[in-house]
Amino acid sequence: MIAGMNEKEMAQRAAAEIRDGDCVNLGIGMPTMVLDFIPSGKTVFFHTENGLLGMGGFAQKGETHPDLVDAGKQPITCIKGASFFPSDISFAMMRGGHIDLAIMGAYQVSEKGDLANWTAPGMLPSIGGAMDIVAGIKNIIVMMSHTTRDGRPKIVRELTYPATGYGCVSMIITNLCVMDVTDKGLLLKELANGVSARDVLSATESSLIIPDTLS
Amino acid sequence: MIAGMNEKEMAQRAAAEIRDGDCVNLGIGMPTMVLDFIPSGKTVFFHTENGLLGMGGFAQKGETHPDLVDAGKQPITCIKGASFFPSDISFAMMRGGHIDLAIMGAYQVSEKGDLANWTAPGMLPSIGGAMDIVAGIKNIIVMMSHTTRDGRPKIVRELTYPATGYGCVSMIITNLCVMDVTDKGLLLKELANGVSARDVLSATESSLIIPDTLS
Amino acid sequence: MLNKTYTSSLEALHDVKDGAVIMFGGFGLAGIPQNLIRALYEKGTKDITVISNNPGSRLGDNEYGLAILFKAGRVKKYIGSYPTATKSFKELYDAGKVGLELVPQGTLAERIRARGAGIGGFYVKTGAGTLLAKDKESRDIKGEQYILEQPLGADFAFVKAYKGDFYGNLVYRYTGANFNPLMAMAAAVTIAEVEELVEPGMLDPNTIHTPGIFVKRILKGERYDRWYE
Amino acid sequence: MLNKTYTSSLEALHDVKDGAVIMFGGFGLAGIPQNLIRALYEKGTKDITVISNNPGSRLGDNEYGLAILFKAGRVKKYIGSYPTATKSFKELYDAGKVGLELVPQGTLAERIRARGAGIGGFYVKTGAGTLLAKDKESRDIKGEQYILEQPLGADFAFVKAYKGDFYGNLVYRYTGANFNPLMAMAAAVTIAEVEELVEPGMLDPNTIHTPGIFVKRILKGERYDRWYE
Repeated sequence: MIAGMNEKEMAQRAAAEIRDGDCVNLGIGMPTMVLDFIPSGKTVFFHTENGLLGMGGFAQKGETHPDLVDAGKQPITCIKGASFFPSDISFAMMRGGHIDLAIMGAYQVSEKGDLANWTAPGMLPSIGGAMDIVAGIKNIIVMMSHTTRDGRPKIVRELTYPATGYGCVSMIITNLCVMDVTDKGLLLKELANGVSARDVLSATESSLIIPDTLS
Repeated sequence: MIAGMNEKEMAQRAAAEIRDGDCVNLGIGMPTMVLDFIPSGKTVFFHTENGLLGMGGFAQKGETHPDLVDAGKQPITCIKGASFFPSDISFAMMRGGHIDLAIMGAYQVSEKGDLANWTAPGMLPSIGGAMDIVAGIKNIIVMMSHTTRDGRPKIVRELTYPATGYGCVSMIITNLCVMDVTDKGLLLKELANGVSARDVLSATESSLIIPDTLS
Repeated sequence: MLNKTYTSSLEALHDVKDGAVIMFGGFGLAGIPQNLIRALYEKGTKDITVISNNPGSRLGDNEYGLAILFKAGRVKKYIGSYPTATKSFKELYDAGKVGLELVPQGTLAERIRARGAGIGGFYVKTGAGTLLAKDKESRDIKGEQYILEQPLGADFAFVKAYKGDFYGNLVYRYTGANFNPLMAMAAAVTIAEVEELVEPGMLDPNTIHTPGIFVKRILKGERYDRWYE
Repeated sequence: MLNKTYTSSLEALHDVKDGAVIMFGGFGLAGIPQNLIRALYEKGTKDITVISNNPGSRLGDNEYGLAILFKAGRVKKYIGSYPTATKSFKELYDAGKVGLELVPQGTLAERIRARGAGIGGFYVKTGAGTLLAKDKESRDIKGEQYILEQPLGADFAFVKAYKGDFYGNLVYRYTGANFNPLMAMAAAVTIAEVEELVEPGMLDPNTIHTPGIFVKRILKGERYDRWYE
């Protein structure tokens, strides 16, 4: 099995999509690692659904507070210029289109940019803020392993898991590659070191648009 | 023309309806005089639609602030335990049924408790918070002169002016009398000094229920 | 001479009956009314419907907050957004012993606010076309699909704030606000526990997050656990 | 190195064009963006649609705030709740020279918030069965009549706060908040004027009323008139 990028490299790649001044929602799990890769000189406001814009890094021992946590319930810090607010305002920021970018995990993404990341057969379903995020934030980057633990493709023709939203994903970053979701289908944009377009194709169920430069 | 109660007496009578701890919205004009008649020992929270619960009296010269006014745009003060909030929360208090009582003026009240107090033929219409108040506050007391300046009845069978709300008024306090709006019609409850039930009847278009004690 | 103060959590719950529908503020363990939850557990109230973002929260091998009510079998139904991380809920759910109404988090917040603000229902894109919209009315608005969501209220709201005064004015801190100010607006009886209870006039009226009008009872919480080092 | 600061009101309005739809915070004269209003007047922008609770306000024999724009014939249409007290509006309206959409005040606030929060529409009892519900869809909810209200947005929102920082975080004072925090959420471009402009970190993050995400430009107001003695 081809390794490609590790999680830190994927987080760094995702961080490169963030512009100066952006407000960015980070999903729980792998996306929180993006916090560590913001180039100095950029002011980025990380949004956490539980009511903070301007999340800092994770809190160290001795600086934690039980009422200061992120969406994954981990103790965090905040930056100068941060603000706290209740849940209705937090989701108004998302639903109302005020957040520039969300970076989140996924179980499956379809070639049309449909997303599944909240439940699967036999699983206790949990939705959290995922449906609100995809309904309101225009730019959604999915960060995930290219295949499941047992090697099945997660980038598929049609979702087989229940959808979180339709046509909502704009970019997919996996350990193998970076793809853009376009009107014409999935466009292979970058390959991880040591990964070929053929490797990506064989690990992907949906069809791909592969530019000459990468084939 | 019979005088009956003056405006201060009417305000005092309205104030007697307020219970300890009540949150009370005061309309602009005559109702603001109610502020002066709260018995000591009662804690009353006066609500003003522009974002204050716990209005105090009018501000004296030297204690005014351009950003501290009541619904009539007059400079006011606030009591200990007051709170300021934006317009959506102010109207959530009304529409959501959290305010105990509103005291407002009227052009007309019908015998079913329908209210008209926002426009009349030939007038530039202005609604302010009146429709929100009557939609959300269960207990509405109207304080008004019993007749128009030219002597026509303001308590009518059917509204001839456009309605603010239907079946929303619970009590009417005029210079002549106090009435309850009941399922059976308007019940004459109290007469002003020197006013007879006959006086009230002749100044009123709608039918009245007059208890033996007052007839 | 109004004073909404109660001297203990248990006393503040005197009229909470079996079968009550109760909203609990908090996200994970941040801003949960931990004293009221413990008192409700001690009181033994059962057949509760719980409305809360999470049904308790896990830290290491232990579960805290609402989890004690689920574990003790006191809850009939849970309405919220994220139960997965709570093992004691999952066990009951897998055994068919507890009902579940799953609501997207933003829609949950907005439905609760709608009840508090006298809104009869509202349209959102969130969830349109998904399993969670199954029995919901949908509507095309300017070429996009929206679904109709209903207001959500309760018999009681248990909320937690950092500071409060005798009139029920509340101030939150950090991410401790979350659902608390919304739930405070949406229940027939809102009971607030606070870390510091002060006299009216001690809180700056410009910084009050929940005006006292929304709060019927207030008390100083008996004990505040800190779960992180 | 984000900084949303502008050095003058006029500069902050550089891209406001004739025909713009603009929301103005304030209630009477409390919390109005008086410097932005003056700058818009100086700029000469015309055919404006004004969304504001009042079209200016009268004190004694003079009218202040938005009244200068109405008097100068710059306004095509007014959307708000209470124009009566403003004589300069009344004259234009009686002459058929300005459009009017009258909206109950609470519905106005909620429609603006709805636009900011991505709500597609909502039901209220306010106004049901009255002239103001004339062309509105109505719906029976649990035996009561509700009407459907639409979100209300704008090209620009001009808001005023007491304090703000370079990121656009805002703090209001007294009854100066009113429509300002709602309008800040509902426009394509929100421009805030403040009495005191400070560096990020100088405002307590727990007491910020409008998070900077809603504000695109911020400036220290040139002059604050006090209208009362």
